[in-house]
Order: sequence, then structure tokens, then C-alpha cells
Amino acid sequence: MLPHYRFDRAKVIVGFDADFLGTWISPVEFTKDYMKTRNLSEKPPRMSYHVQIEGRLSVTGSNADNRITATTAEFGVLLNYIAAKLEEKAGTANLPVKADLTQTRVSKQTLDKIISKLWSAKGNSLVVCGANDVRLQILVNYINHLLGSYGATIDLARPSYQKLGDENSVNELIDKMNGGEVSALFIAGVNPVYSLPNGAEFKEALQKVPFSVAFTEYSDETAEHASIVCPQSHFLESWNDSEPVEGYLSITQPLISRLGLSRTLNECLSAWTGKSATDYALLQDYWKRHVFPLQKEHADFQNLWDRALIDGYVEIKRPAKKASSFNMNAVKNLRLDSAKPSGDYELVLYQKVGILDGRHAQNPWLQELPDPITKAVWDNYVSMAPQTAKRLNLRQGDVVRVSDGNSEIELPVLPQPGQHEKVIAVALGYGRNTTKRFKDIGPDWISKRPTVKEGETVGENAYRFLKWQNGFLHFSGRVNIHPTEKTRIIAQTQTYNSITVPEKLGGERRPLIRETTLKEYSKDPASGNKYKHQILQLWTEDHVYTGHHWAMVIDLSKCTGCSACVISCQAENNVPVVGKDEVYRRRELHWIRIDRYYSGPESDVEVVHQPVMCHHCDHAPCEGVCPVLATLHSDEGINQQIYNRCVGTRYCANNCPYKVRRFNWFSYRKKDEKENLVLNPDVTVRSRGIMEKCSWCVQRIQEAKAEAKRKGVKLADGDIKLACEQSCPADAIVFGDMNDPQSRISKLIHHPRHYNMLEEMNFKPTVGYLSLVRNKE
Amino acid sequence: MDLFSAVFKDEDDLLKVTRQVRDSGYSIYDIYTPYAVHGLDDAMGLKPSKLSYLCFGFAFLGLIVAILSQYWIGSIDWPINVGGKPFNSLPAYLPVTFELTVLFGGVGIFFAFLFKAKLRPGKTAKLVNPHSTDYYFILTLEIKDSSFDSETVLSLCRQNNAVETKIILGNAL
Amino acid sequence: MNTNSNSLAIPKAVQKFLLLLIVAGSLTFIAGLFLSPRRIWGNFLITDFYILSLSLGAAFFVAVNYASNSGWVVAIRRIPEAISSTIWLSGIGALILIFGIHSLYEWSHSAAIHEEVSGYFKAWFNESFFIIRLVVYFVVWIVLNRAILANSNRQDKHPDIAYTRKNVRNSALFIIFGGIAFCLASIDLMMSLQARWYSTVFPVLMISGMFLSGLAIIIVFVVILRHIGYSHIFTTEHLHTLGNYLLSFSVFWVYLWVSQHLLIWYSNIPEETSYYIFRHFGGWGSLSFLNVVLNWLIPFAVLLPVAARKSDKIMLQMAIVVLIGHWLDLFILVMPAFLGPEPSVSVWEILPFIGFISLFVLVVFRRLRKSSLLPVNDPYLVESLPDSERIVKSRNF
Amino acid sequence: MSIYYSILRKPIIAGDKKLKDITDDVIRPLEQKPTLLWWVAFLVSLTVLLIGVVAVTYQIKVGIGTWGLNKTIGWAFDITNFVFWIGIGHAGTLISAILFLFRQRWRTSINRSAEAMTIIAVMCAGIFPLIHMGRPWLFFWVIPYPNLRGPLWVNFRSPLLWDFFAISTYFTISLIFWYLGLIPDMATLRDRAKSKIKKFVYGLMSFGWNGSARIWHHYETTYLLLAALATPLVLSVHSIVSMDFATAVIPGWHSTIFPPYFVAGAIFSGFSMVLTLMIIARKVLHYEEYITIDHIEKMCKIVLVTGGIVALSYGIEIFMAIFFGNQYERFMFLNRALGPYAWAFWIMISCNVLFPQFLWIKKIRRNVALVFILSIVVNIGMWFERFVIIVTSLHRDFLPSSWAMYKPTIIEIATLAGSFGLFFTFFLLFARFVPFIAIGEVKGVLKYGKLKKNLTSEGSVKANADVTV
Repeated sequence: MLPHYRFDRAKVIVGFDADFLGTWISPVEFTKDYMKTRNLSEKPPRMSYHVQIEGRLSVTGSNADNRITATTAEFGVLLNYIAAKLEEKAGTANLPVKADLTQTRVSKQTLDKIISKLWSAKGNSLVVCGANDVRLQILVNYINHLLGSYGATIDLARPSYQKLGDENSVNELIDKMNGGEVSALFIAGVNPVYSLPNGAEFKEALQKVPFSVAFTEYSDETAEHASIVCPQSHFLESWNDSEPVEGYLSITQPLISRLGLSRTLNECLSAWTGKSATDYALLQDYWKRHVFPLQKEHADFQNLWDRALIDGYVEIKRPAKKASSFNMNAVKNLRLDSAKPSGDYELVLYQKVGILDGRHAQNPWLQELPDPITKAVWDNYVSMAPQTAKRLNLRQGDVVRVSDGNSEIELPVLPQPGQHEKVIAVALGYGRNTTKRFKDIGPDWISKRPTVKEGETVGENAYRFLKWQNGFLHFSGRVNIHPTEKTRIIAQTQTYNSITVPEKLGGERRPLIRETTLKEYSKDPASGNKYKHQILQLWTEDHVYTGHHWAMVIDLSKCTGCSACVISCQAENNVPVVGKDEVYRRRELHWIRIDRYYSGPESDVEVVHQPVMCHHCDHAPCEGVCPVLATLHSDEGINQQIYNRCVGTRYCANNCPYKVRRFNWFSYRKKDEKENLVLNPDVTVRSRGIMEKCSWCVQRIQEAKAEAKRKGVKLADGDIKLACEQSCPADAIVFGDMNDPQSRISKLIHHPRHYNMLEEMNFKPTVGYLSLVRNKE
Repeated sequence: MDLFSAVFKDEDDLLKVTRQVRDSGYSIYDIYTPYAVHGLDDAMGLKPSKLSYLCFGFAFLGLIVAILSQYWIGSIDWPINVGGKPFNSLPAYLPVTFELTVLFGGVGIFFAFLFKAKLRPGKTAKLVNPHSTDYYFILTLEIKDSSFDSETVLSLCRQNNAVETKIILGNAL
Repeated sequence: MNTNSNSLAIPKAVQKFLLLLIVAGSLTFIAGLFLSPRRIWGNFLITDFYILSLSLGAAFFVAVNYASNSGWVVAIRRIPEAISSTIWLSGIGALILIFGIHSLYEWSHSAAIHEEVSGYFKAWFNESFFIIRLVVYFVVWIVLNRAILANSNRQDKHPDIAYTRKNVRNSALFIIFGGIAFCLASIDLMMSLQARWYSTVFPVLMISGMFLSGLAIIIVFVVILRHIGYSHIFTTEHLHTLGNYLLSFSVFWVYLWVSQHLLIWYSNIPEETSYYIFRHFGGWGSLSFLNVVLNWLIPFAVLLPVAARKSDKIMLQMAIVVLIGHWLDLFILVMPAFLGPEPSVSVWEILPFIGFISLFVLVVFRRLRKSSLLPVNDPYLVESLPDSERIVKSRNF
Repeated sequence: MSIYYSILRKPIIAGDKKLKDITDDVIRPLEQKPTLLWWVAFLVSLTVLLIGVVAVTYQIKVGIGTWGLNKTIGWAFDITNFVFWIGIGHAGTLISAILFLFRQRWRTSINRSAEAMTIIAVMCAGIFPLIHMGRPWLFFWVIPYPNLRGPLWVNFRSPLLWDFFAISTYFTISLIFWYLGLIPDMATLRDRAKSKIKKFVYGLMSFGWNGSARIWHHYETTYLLLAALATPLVLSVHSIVSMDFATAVIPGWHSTIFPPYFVAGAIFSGFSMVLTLMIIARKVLHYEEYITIDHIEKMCKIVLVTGGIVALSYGIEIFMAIFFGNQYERFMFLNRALGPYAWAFWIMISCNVLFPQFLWIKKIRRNVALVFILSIVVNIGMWFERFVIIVTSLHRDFLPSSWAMYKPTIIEIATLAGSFGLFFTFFLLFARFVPFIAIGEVKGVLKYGKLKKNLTSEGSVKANADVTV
């Protein structure tokens, strides 16, 4: 059973490689909950204390107040120590092993401090661990038990159903398939040939099954070997429902009519059982029979159904699950192996926020989504600590061979600050056969480098490094690294990573990110934001904003860097995908980007994520320089780009201090009716040779204004939700009318944390930031 | 009208004889030289060219046109917010104003000159001597009436090393 | 051949009047030190820089003409030479100015400024280094200028073109090192009045103002000398050429003025607009407009016809307009820091300035008397006079 | 004033030339069949030009993406080449207008070819703003004309629009000025021509010129007025070009000294190009007596002076950035000198500041081979100056997240080469069909410096024929 973690109730959070703000179980939900514990507008300001212990630098780690690097192999010792210390405090003693801190570099003091924090927040603390290792999970559970987290920050009464499965039974299945015991196999929602370390075994076994059916949206590695493939409708074409957390039933509705001849799994099954029905009918029928009786609120089924469609979910109350008591025997029998592992480095396999386990690999938007940490696109690679790379004399892009004795993989190196010296990290989800189709993505011209070469895939499949251990798949293991002569480019959207300029060029820190600590902030909300500038200007003020004056504020303390805004903006505004080579040439077209800066020593960096889009400056430097007036200011303060007037001199982009303007270097649109169906009809598709940039989803603003006018009401604060704002799980982005004194934006603009980047230059940007507050000493 | 013409090989001779014939009261029809001889206008008694006033006029017109049209476009016909700059961005209008001033002045004076000098593409040149555009200097005097004393003129020319003299009957120029 | 002096003299009455003005000016200055020290120091800076502009303008005029082997200038060269010989006057002024550093420059005392500026700024702008630099500038100018004047005068006695050659070399050195020194001096003395403001064209703008006012004072003296009987050596042609120079440098000055103003206006960046914010609006704004009118519009419009550049009267008027304009230029540059948002002119502005100018005029005339008004043995003299032989033989100069 | 010259003056035209000799000498290349050397040079230039044409055609067909630009660096080779060529052009106008106003009579030997160089260079320059546009076929949108789109006007506040006005005015006035100077020479050619075709063509082009003193009188006034207009024009053109950068807010671009500094730089590079061309031309066309070693020396001095102004401007910029500038400004200059493009910066400094100092030495100024090398060095240096200003300012501006690098593509290199091909193709055609030296003007200075006089006693002055200062 997977418990439902309640981050919103936690005051102290200790994460062991659990990327809960990135990819772990339910990141969107966790991000929302997590941000509830970090409320700076309350008095006194409230902020949870978050410790992240991990080998690589994850999205979650980049947001932690205290980040400690440790290999997965050290986790046992660390957890053991924490558990033992907590036992001391709780006055019990069940642990059979004593922690040997010599096996870890993490100091006793550090751990003791964490332990005392955990203990003092007893009942409001939460320890989570992402490692797929029963022994570690037992320790974690025991710690949570000692801390009284069960029933508080860990909800067992309403467990999560999001990541359920039994890994071990796959091996049983393979054995049975090999043994000829399986005569028919239906495969849906999984791709074992690709994603099992012994995928090859599965493939061979599959050949022995006389009748196999693969249900799939795309041709995948497993379906290729099935006897029958049933094309599945896309989830946006079909009806479906789900129950992510006990008691919350939600409905998926189709957005478009089906493009091809496909059926959903349910439809297939119903057709085969002879009672052919549409997925809609099937779903409604199921709800009528199974969901309707579970609730009392709606007397009429149609009522319930309508409510569910409007809200997207219904809450039902099943009889509470009896929380099983903690099994102390597991703790008492715990054994941690202390065998010296072979191999020089610990390989950590992880998922990226865009591609996840590989299920999104065929989606070019997500392939081109910059990884929140490395800012790399269209590839996986070997992340290693910069010191390690230096020691091995490896530079970014040098291809290395990673081997664990059985499997090998060749990938380019990417030095990653903040990574443990002994850890190398490789993302899963790459090397999918479906990505071969990207060889033609991006513009075609003489010096192009194809995103993937003929017959190759995007990245390499790292699943083969997963290890079966005690019936579970381990996401880490020991490997060796061998340099090769080869190099391969890694395309990144950001290549200089510090807010401080290089030492030999002055070494000054730029005041673009303003930050403070919780302690300072509690004393003075304006701490870290004390830059006084006199704004003197020579222009006569001819432009007064009498109606709306739009503005945006982004809370740096909330932004986790998850990049949902980037994708939602891309989808909303028809931003083309340009391919790996173009990104490498620094020509991606994303209208919003998240600048990620490191500070501090390379081995122990602090990270900040700063979303940047067009700042819609009232004194926009881009506007004055356009010879043909293709970029202008609206009377509501929007910096408008008039695509069909633009001749493409690019001066506006040069003169943009925030470098947010994007140029159509080529014609990216291809004549592909299917692909072009993803286009938002409210937004112009841009042609070659013109400039584009964030328009503040002006189509949404206009729509909301028209809607308000149609209804004859005043446009209310919050009626307009920009795509980025809407998709931000942390609610870090707020948009509104600063001419309305009651709006959220007006209040935020006068918040002591509010600042504008480069405000001393008098560009008068209307996008502002709230300074970053870190809960550290 | 008949003309007297004399050919010289040196500009100093020409300058001298020009001054002398003018002092003697003869009216100079024209002088043809292969290059602009410094001081010849003075010797001939030509008044300063009025073209400079015309040039000033053209340039001033350019100035006015530029300033007014930019002001009209920016402030009256199409007042829009360009980067927060004032509608009447006078400092930013200066470069174009200057360029138009020069353009009007320059193009204007060129065509005014062609008009004044009656030059145009393809016009047939009227030459007294085929070498007057190469190495000969030719003085032509008007023979208005009998008061024209060809003897004196001839002797003046000879003193100043005239290469050749002749009378051109009927104005062939 | 006695060409060492001439009979040039200013009437006794005028001399007495000038002396009176000098005394009045000095007394006002001393009184001002007690009554309105900041204002008087501001004005003293203007005055001293003004005199420096005149003498350096003339010095550069001499040097540029030497370095470019120009022939036309030789006949009038003794006038700029005499004017340039007064650099020491502003040098003494600069020494007095040292006592006013605290009243003048914010960077010398304001802690607030020190918090805002970079370490580099502090390294450059500290009192002792500032004083050392001032001394170095004047040494460079005076030494090189003296060398040129000495060779020029020696040639009167010893007709040897070697002097001309030496002076070409000295002039090149003067232009390079004197030019760099003036750039730095204008940054030190003028730009640092507003410690956080800077404009890269500023030194060049100051050079153009300096040269323009130098030309104007040369023209004033040429016209005066023509008036008192030297029109046979200082001819209309010289006046015409000087007029051309005045016209073009007036345009050059406004070109730089517009460059600075346009670019700062266009970008509207506060660290730059801080300079114009006072000078763009209100009373100072009107004065800035007047500044352009005096230094460019009037001389340009009036001198456009050739005839104007050959007329003593018009040329004298325009030179005086430019000289007033240059004072105004410096006034607008310096005084907003001391007078606040609205300009005003009082006795503190006028009397010490006039006193110093009178002293300057007296010194120039004394110098003019010391040597021949015509560099008789200059090999280029022949190109500078219409009937050179006759004039040289007449010894009437 | 005086008809006599100082003993220190030397005649402009060497040798004892008669008026007719000048015509013969200057026109000789036009009346002969082209030499093998000419053909080789022409075909090579034409080939390079065609390579450029192919590159530009490809770029217009496929997109600006075929250049190495990116979201951070929106201009690089294109505008570098543009400013470079415009700068080259400036020397021609300077020689024909400013030196004319300063009565530098030696200009007559080189003004015709220098003006031709100006016109061709402006054409080379004009191509770049055109092709650097994302949609060059809509180029005419920068022209303010009444239209049916609103009417939709252009932005008179944009420096790019100023550029359009400046470049087109400059081209027009240069062409007029050049042609005005050409009219008397065309008449000379017409009156010498033997063939009917030549007579007709030259007759058409000489506008019926007959050398009348009355017309010469107006002609000289017009010439003077055009010179007086062209002088501030040439200053304004490069000032406006500099404002393409100086009006921006980007550190390293926004600098008030840019207008005069760019003008000085333009003259500096332009004169170097004139030197390069003249040194070749005088040798190949046998014009050594017209373009003498003294001419070369004088041009070297101008290169030295303008180079000095350029160096001073570098100095002022760096000085102010370090002592007064904000951190972005200071960083920009440190980054230029020590950052990833330091190599370009130091090429610029050595070519523009260090090497020209050799010209202080008279022997080097009069050594044609060395001057030739130095002139090319300065040209390289000035190209790099623009590259440094444009690329190093853009590649690392305010937000470190956007810092990027630039590398030209083969298309850009071919386009740059093509512009040189265009330049030399046209210049070779010019040298073939138009008198390379202004015949009429050179005749006017034939007597310059020949009648010398010294006012002092002969004995005391060491005067000899080759005295130069």
C-alpha cells in the first residue's frame, strides 16, 4: 500500500532521493502542498524546513533549505543513525544494528541537527525516501513511526493509488511464458521489452506466447513483438476515469473527436465480449452502477454526472481502511549489508520531469523541454560532479562508456555542480524506438546536425542498468567509467550557470536575484531587497494608463523550476519545436524560460530558479528601435509584437536587456495536417524571418474582457489566467491589473519583497519578482 | 554676332590677357579652359554665383519638410506609444531632419546647376577648338561693332603667347 | 635685424581700468570666500577653466597648424602664441583651487557617495592623487607650449628651418600629451563634480568647447589689432579662414552636444539622466537652450554667407557671442551643483570673472609686445601674406 | 594669397608634365586593351562575387538561420560588414570634401578613385542591412510613403530608420558629387575619342560640357557647396551608424562617444583602404608621378592621426567604464579584454593601436611595401573593431543566463567574401572605363609648389629641393 503523503502538514521534511517536487509519485499535488507550508505572507512568516539528502541534484534538492549529498549506499547508515537517535529520544530500542558513521561523509553534527529538528517537530515531520529498497523503506517507516507521522503527515486512511504494482511478478510471468504456460497475453499501459532490465528476456519469452495483444497509442518496443496491436485512442480523445487517491474519483473527458480508427481498451474489451459500446456509454454505465450508490449528496444520477464533469472529480467516502499497526518485526530483523561494492562509481538512474519513464519520449515538446537542472534537451547524458570530470580529464560532451560488467552504455558527460563526487546519474526514458522519427525534426539546411542520426534514437536506454534485488528493481548500482575518443554535443538552453561573473572578469554578483534568509526576513521583510535607485527621466510622460495596466509578479520563493509553465506556454502559444541542433545553437523559441543559477562552491551549490518572459516594460528598449513599428505598447501596458509588420531586423532582440525575444530563423512549420491540429486557433502561427515573444496570452486577456462585457460585469481580479500562471502548481505566478488597487497584483507590487530586475535602468518592467527567502542559517 | 578667338597654352598667359582685354573695354564672350583656372572669374569680372542662395533655400525646405512631417506623423496623424517615448520625440527626429536637409540641398543644387549651365545628358557640346577640353585655353571676344580694334587685340594676344587667333563669323556657339 | 619687440601698446586709461577690474575682482573673490564659499569656489572653477580654455585653445591652434605644415596661418601666429603663453595664469588658479576641493567636489567628503561608487573610483579620486595630477597636467602643457614658443621666437633671430622642424615635433607631442591631459583634466575638474555621472563623449565635448573659445579669442585679438593698424599683415583672408574655422568648430561643438544629449535622452537611463535632469527643465533648461543658441545657432546662421566671415564687425560680434556662450556652457556645467534647481547670477559670478579676464588681457598684451608680430623668418610666411616681401621689408609690425 | 610657395613645398605632380601629358597618362589604361593582369583580377573578383551571390540567394531562400546568429547575438557578421564597408566609404568623401575645404591640393590625385571607392563601398555596405532582415522582400516598409495600410507610418525614432535615410542620402550625394567631378573629364574623353561609340557614350555622359569659364564659375560654386554639404553629411552618416549601437541600452553599445569615435574610425579604415588601393593602382597603372610617395606619406599621417583619435576613444571608454561605470559596464570591458573573445579584442588593439605607431617613422611612411602591409593590418583591425563592439557586447549582457557564443557559418563567410568580390569587380570596372585620376583637377594643381620663394637671406637657410617636414 502506498500511503498518501501530506506535505501540507509537514514542518520538517527530510527527503532521501525522493524527488517529490519533480517526479516522485504525485509532484503537482506535493508541490501545492509543500508551498502551503512555506507561507511568507502570514505573520510571523511560516516556512517548513526541508532537508534533501541525495547523490545527484534533483528538482526537489534544488529547492531544499539544506541539501546534503550522499550516495544511495550511504542511505542505510544515515537512516539507521537517525532511527537510532530517535529511538534514544523516544526511549525505545528495536534496531538490531548500530550505525557506523565511518561509512559516510555526512558529519554527525549535521545529522544531529536534522534529528533534533525532526524531533522538535514531532507529529509534523515527514521523512520520505525514493529508493526502491525494502530495507531502507522499513527504516524510513520506522523513523516516521517514531516521529508520529502516521495519521498526521502520512495518511494511511486514504492511500494513494498512483504508483501501484508488483515488480516481482513480472519475472514470474517471464518464467511462465518461457514455460509455455501462457497462451494469451494482453499488454496495456506498459512496455516491458523497453523498460525491464531483462527486456530482452521478455521479448524472447513473448515470442513463445502463441497469442499476444498489445494495446498502445504508439508503436512501441513491446508492441512490435506482439501478434496483434490494438491502436488505442489518445487520452484526450476518450472518456476515462481514475482514482488517484482513495475517495477522489475523477473523470477524463475527450477534447477532440478521434483522429483515427482507434478504440480505448474498454471499448475493445466490450466489443470482444459482444456488447459493443462507446467509452462514454461504458463509463456512464459504470458510474451509474458503481459510483452513484457510493454517495448520498446527489439523489439523481444526472446530477452527480454533471457535477463530476464540471468539477472534474467527485469525492466519495468509503468505509475507512483500518490502518494496520506498525510491524515491529521488520525492524527487529533488519540487516544492512556492509559489503564493499564493486565499481568506482554509483550509478543513479532517475527520471526527468518531461520524459518520465519514457512514456513521453515521442512528444517533441517534452523532448525539447529544458531539464529544470541541467537545462539540456533532446538527450540523456552522464551527469557527474565537476571535480570528478576534472579528475578524469573529461569535458562536457566527451562520450564515456559506462559499464557494470553486464551492460554498457555510451553517453556524453555533463559536469553537474552539486552532485556527489562518487555518483554518476543517467536519466531513464531515453533510447526509445519511437524517437527515431525525430531525425527530420528541425529546419533543413546545409550545416544542420540532425536531432537523431539515421536509425538512432534520442539518448540511450539506461533501463538495462536496473538491478533486480530481492524482487525489486534497484535504481542505483555500481559502475565503471571508460573514456572514449568520441564526443557528442549536449544542447542546453543555458550555458553560464552563475549569477556571479567569472572571477577573472571581476567576480561581481549581479543583483538580478535578491535573496534573504527566513531569520532576516522575519526581522525585516525588505531584507535582501534594499537597492535604492533614484529614477530620473528626461521624457515627458505622454502615456498614462487610464484603463487596465497589466502586471505580473513571480514569487522566487515558490518557483521550484518544474517547468510546467514552459510547456503550457508552448501549447497555448503555438511555439514551434526546433530540434536539438537549433537549441545547441541557442535558438530555442520558448517564450518563457526558467533561469537556473548556482551559487556557492561547486560541490555544494545553492540553486535558484527564476522564470523569465517578456517583461512588458513601459519604457521598452525594444520598441523604440524598430524601424517599422512592429513592436508597440498597448494602452493596457502590453508590449505587442505585430507579426505581419515585422521585417526581422532583430534590433529589438539585441536591445532587450532580458533577452526574451525569439526569432524565427527558419520556417519551422511543416505541412502536416495531424501535427498542425495541436495548434491553438486563437494564436497566430508565425512565419520565417519575424520576431516573436511572450504576449501575456493576449488572446486570453481579450477573451476574458469580451466575456465580462458580454455578461455586463466588471472584469474581476483573477478572471484572466495566463497559461503559465494557470499551470504553475506552486502558484508562483500572479497576473492582474495594477490599476486596480484591490487586486492581488497591486498588493504584491507593494510588498517589501517585490523588485524588478534592472529597475535602476528605468525600463519600467511590469513583470516583477518577490525576493527569494531561504530557510537557512 | 561674330566672335574673335585666341588660343593660349598657359593659364598665366590667359589670366594676363583676360585682365588686359577687359581693362581695354572689350567684352569677353566666354573663355574655354580644360580646368577651373583659379582667379579667372575675378579676371573676367564675374559676380559670385547665386547658386549658394538657392542651395540654402533647398536645404531649408528639406529641414522644414522633415521636421513638420515627423511631427505630424508622430503627434497628430498616428500618436502611438513607442517604448514610452513622448509623441513628439524631437531629439530623435534630428538625424532624419539633418539627412533630409542635406539631401534636398545637394540634389537641389546639382539640378539647379545643370539648369543654370544648360547642361543635360546627350547635349551636343559647342566647341571653338577641339582641344579646349584638353590643353588649350581659348579666349573669345564679342565683335559687337566697328569699335572692335582687332589690331590691338591681336597684339595683346601675341604678347601673351597666343598660339592661334581667328574670327568666327556668325555665332556658331 | 631687430625683430624682438614692437611698438604695440594699450592706452594708459584702458590699462588703469583693467587694473581696477582686477583689484575689484580679487576683492570680491576674497569676500566671497567668507560670505558664500561654495558659490565662489564654483565660480572660481568656471573662471579658471575658462582662462585655461582660452590659452589652451590658442596653444592647440598653434600646435595643430605647425603639425599640419599649414602656411596661411604664419602671419597671424604671434597672436595665438601670445594667448597660449598664459597657461601659467590658470595654473596659478588651479593651485588656488586646491583649497576649494572640499567645497567643490562631493567625492572628497561625502560618505554617501563613497558607498555607491566602485573601488576603482576611489583609487582615482582621492585628494592627493588629484592634486598631483593637476600639477602634471599644467607641467605638460606649459613645458611643451614654452618649447614651441621659444623655437618660434628663436627663428626670428636665426633664420633656420630647423626650428620649424623642431616645432612640428613639439607640436605633435603637445597635441598628444596635451590632449590626453586635457581629457583627464576635464574629467577631473568638471565631470567629477557629479561623482556618479559619466559620459564618454564629455572630454571630447570639452575639447571642442575649448578650441572654439580659443578661436574666438584669437579672432577678437586679430580684429583689435587690425583695428589699431595692423590690417596689412592680418588680412581679410586670415579673417576669412578664421571665420571658416569658427563656423566649422561651432558646428562641431553642437554636433558633440547633440550626440551626448540625444543619446542620453534616447536611453533615459537614470545614471545618465541625472546630469540632464537639472539642465533640461526650468531655468537651467532655458539656459541650456541659450547655450546652444550662443555657441551654435547665432554664429552658424550669421557666418553662413562668405561676406560675413570677411567682415571685422560681424566676426568680432560672433567671437564675443561665442565667448559669452562658452562662459554659459561652463556655468551650466558647474553651477547647478551649487545653486540648486534654479539659476541665478550675482556679483559672485560677475566680478571675479571679469577681474580674471582683465588680468588675462593685460598679460596677453604684454606678451604681444615682447616679440615681433610677424615670424619673419618662418619658411611658410611667404604663403601667408599677399605681398610678403614688401611687408617684411617695411618692418611695420 | 601669394602665388609663391614656401621652399618647403614640393610639387604635387612629379616629373615635368605638360597639360597634354596628363591627359595621355591618365587615359592610357582606358585606351588600351585590358591587360592579362586585369583579366585575372577581374575574373577572380567576379568568381568571389558569384560565390557571395550564391550564399545570399541560399540564405534568402532558406532563412537567416543559415547564419550563426542566435537569440542572444542577433547581429554579427552582417552588421560588422555593414559598418566596415560604410567606414571604408568615408575616406572618399573625406578626400573629396573635407580636404577640399581645407585646401589640401594633393587630394586631386586620389579623389576620383577614392570617391569611386566610396560609392562602391556604400553599395557593398547597403547590401547588408537589406539581407540581414528576416524578410528582405519587405524592405520597402522602412520607406515612409503614404499607403493604404492605415496609413501605416515608419518609426522616426528608430536608429535603423535614421540609417536608411543616412545611407541613401550619402549614396545619392556621393554619386552626384562624383559625377559632377566627372563631367569635365567625360568631355575631355569625348573630344579625344576616335570611335563613334565612344564619342556617343562620352558625349551622352559629358552633358554637353565645353569648358566655358562662365559654367566653370557656377561649377566651382556647386562643387564647393556640395563639399560643404558632404562634409557634415559624412560625419552624420557614421554618427548615425554608431547610433545603431549607442542608442541601445546594452553595455558596450550605449556610449556617448560613439558618434565622433566611429567617424574617426571610419576615416582611419577608409584611408587605409585608399592606401591599399592606391599603392596597387600607382604600380599597375603607372601613376607613380601622380600618386607620389609624398601622397602616400600624407595619407599615412592621416591614418596616424585618426588612429590616434581611435586609440584615445578606446582609452576614454575603458577609463570611464572602469572608474565610473556600473558593474555591467565594467564587466563588459573586462570581458572584452579577458573573456572568450579576448583574441578578437587583442587583434583589434594590435592592428589599430600598436602597429600604426610604426608610421611615426618617416622611413616607414615612405616605404611602399611596409605601408601596404600596414594598411591591410589596419583594415583587418577595423573589421575586428566592429566585430568586437557588436559581438562581445551582445554575447554577455545583463542576464548571465542568456550568455552565448557566436561562430560564423560558411554562408556568412561566403557573404563577406562576396562583398569583397563585389567591391573589386566594380572597382576594376571603374579603373577600366572611367579616368582613374581627375584629369581636370590635376591639371589645376600642376603648378603647385613650383614657384618657390624664401623671404630670408638665401645663405642662412638650409634650403634644398627635398626638404620636407
